Amino acid sequence: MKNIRLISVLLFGIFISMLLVSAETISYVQPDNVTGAVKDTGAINVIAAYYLGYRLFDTLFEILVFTVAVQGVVYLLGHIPTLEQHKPMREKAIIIYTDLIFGASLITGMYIAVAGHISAGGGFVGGIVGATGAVLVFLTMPMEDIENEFNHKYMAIWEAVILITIFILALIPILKGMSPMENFLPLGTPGHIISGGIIPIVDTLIGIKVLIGAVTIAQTFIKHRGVF
Amino acid sequence: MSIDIQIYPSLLTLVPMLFAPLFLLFRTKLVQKLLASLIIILDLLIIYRLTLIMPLDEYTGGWILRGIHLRFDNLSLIYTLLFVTVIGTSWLSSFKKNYPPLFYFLTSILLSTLNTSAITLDLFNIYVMLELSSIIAYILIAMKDNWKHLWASLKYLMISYFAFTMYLTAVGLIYMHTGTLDISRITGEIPPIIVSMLIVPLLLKSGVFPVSMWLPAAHSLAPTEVSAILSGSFVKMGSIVIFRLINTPILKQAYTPITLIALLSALTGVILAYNESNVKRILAFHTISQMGYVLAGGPVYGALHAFNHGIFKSLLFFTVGDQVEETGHYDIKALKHAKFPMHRYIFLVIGVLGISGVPLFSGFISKSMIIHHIPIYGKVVLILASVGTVASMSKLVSIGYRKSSIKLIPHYIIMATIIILVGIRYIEHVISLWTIIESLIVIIVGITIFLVIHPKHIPRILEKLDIMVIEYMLTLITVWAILYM
Amino acid sequence: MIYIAIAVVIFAIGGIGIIWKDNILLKLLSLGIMNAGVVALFVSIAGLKYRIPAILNTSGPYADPLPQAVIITSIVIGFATMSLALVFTMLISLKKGTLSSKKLQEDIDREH
Amino acid sequence: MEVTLGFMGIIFAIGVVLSHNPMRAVIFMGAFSITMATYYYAMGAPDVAMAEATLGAVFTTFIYVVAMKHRGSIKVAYIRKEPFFFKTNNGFAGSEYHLLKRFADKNAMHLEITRIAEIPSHKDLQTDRSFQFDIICGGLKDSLSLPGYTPLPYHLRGFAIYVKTDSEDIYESLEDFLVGDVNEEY
Repeated sequence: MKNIRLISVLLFGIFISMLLVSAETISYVQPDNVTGAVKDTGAINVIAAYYLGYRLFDTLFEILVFTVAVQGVVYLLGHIPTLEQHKPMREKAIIIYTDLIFGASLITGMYIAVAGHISAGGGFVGGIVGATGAVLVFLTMPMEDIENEFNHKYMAIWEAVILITIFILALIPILKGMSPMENFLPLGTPGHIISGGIIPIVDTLIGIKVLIGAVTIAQTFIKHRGVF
Repeated sequence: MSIDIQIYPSLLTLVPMLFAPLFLLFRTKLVQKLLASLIIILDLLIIYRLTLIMPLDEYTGGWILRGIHLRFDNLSLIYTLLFVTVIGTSWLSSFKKNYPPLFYFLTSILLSTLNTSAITLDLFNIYVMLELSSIIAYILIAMKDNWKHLWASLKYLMISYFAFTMYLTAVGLIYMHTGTLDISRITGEIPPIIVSMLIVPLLLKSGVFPVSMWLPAAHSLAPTEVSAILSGSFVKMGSIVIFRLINTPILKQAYTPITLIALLSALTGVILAYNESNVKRILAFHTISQMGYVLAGGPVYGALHAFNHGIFKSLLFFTVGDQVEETGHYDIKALKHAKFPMHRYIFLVIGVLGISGVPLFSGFISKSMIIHHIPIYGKVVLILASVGTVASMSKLVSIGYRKSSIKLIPHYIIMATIIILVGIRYIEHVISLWTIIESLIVIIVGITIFLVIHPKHIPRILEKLDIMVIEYMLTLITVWAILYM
Repeated sequence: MIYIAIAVVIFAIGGIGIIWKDNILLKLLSLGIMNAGVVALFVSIAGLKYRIPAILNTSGPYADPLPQAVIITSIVIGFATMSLALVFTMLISLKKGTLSSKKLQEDIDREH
Repeated sequence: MEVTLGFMGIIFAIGVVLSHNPMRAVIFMGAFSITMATYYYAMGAPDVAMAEATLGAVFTTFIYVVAMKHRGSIKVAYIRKEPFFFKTNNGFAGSEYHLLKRFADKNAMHLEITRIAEIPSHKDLQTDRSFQFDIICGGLKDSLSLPGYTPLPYHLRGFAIYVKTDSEDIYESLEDFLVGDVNEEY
């Protein structure tokens, strides 16, 4: 077995060195991608203009990838029995601080999500930032409290509803005689928080969706595996 | 909603996508049946409307040249029809069994990714489709909580993630070189090393021999409907992307290595299948062999064969898989004691006649088209492969049947009807004295081989993870070397 | 060009890790490195000429926004694949008590 | 600046690939992700950097740590016997305990230890459902006959650890471990 691995590492090495050698022959063409994007989408963050404007189609699938992974993790981990020995940290100071951090991270995450079209960030990052705070709270809570406050069923329903809302937002333009995934709301003044048509709306929805999904993943892992 | 909504190719994807989360919200059987049929009917309607105005180009969001380029043409028509049919019939079959709502959620998203792969012309979009559909496949294979399934799935995950990361690197380098991700706008020469990095992951996805030894374990361990979906529609995704790339600078000179690999795959697949005793693995090895035919056939005849293969392979997986689930035996010797009931055996035979290329069945059409449009060395290899197909399919037929009450099973009937209809409708394009004699000779020689040569057990050394990686690397370097010369 | 080289080297380290490691967890970590290598490649392509992020409240010339926009998708896909792979690994190790890919493969062979 | 960050990334990546212990590899991975995020930021891609920092560095590391906790467990029953297996104020001790502990650490498994009073009788082993141990140990002679268990003699002649015959993989890997024939490369 060792020999076989050695041979494949050698082959891989040869291939990579060939790639490095032939990288000289690859020219570089920088297309003019920046001008016009703001006029088209109303978002001054051109990356967001691509991410949620021109290539919204990819982003829809990206959300689906995340959802599929969450659903798969929940389903597959459901096979193993839940762990009895979740031992939360119950010191008062830790509880208060984690709660504070949770609140702060939710607000930060929300801001990052909503302002995705005027500064760096966006829905995905915002959602995960919020979820990180929630994970801290999980360390201090008994399992029943976690299950009551972050109820699996309600979270699943919300997740599905938000997903459907995003897809409907992508489909509405057809009814107005435009092509699907077109930005059908007024674009507003670039640079303001209310601008960019559907981009901030979709960003917010993605943020909430990702928050729920990441919390679900973390909760399932903790439920079946315990923390640390 | 008025009837004159303008129709777009992207609707093919957005419709299953929109309905998919509903499967998780409403978990009763009745609603799930309704939703499934709604998705299939809407998709078929959209395909019908699109055929009236094809070929049709769309840039997503209406942003010309900046949105993602989608195109609906003949190739897309064949493939989307196949995907909708296979997934629709699998749903039909799954309602009799106890599948969780997650299955419907995943398969309807799978349908939308497959549809997208049939219409997209964007290299990065293709990457997303490759990854999403593979993620769905990992979960579907691992749905049974058995460590063998989990290991098959994990093995597949590692090798394909490795490959797709390489594909993404190639996409990045192509973007750097040409300044675009749109296949139809790529101009100029692409260095061969990038082409090989781009092509081999697609070959892995299409399930041809040296790079796809994940396929037998995954396809044979999965439940019946999942096997049918995987073999019938999922592996076709790589082939359509390759066909899309054929007339572009990327693949202009690169078709030789693909043809060679395809021919190798066609032959090796049947050899491995003949020496196998697990019935579902026989079918999985046939997928490897038949995908060789598809890729050797090129965008016209290959696409037709992909359609035909999807239909008869899912019929075979339905019949054999149902039998295996009913009796619990995978081994062909054990199955000889638990024979097929009559109503299942008939459809098994129809599927076998289709895959063996007997006149009046669909396999005959596309196989003879491919054999007649390939250079002479390819002809010899493909005829040998056909002989092997007949020989190893005779093993399945030789299990035999027992008398039973007649049952009408709708998904069997749909698939069998398509096989026979295609076989009769297009027969005038290929029929000649020579093709008939050829197919008769193939059948006779195949059955003789089945009677004379006894299969041997081949150890599964090619399916080890380390060996799979080395197969992948070897193919990569071979493709690069052929292109470089 | 050195940025491209850095990205390709990180990619190569990840690839070698996948091939060489026997423990599944370490194989998965190497997959993560490989993915990071590709992300670095795309970011390098975007910043090959100019490095000012394309947020138009500063003045240009800007980095190419398209590779940056598409590669975020790839990070998410990497995360999703990784968490699924970890779940598979956990279930396998619960059942078989080993994480060695060599051993698992031998077990599969023994059952036939 | 950017080049330095890139080389730091390369070094951390090599650290991940070279470390044998999964926990150390995960820590290296976290450092690698943070470095790469900074690198992306320096290359003019703040959005990518934020995605990498939150998803790659924080969340993935969290999931890894939780997933790695203890994968699989071995149920060990022991008979208290002073130099081999006994309980002290701060945990367990003894030669057989340390042997098993090292084995479990190597395979990233978790020991569930139960004390039993005496060598179980044949009847107990055959009828009692609560006797579902993978390993019975505690200075046992290798000439005992415990139905359903196989003795694994180790370097002290005459002593053995009894491993359940059904749990084939534990048996084999423990045998490898005890014989010292462990040349798996991580």
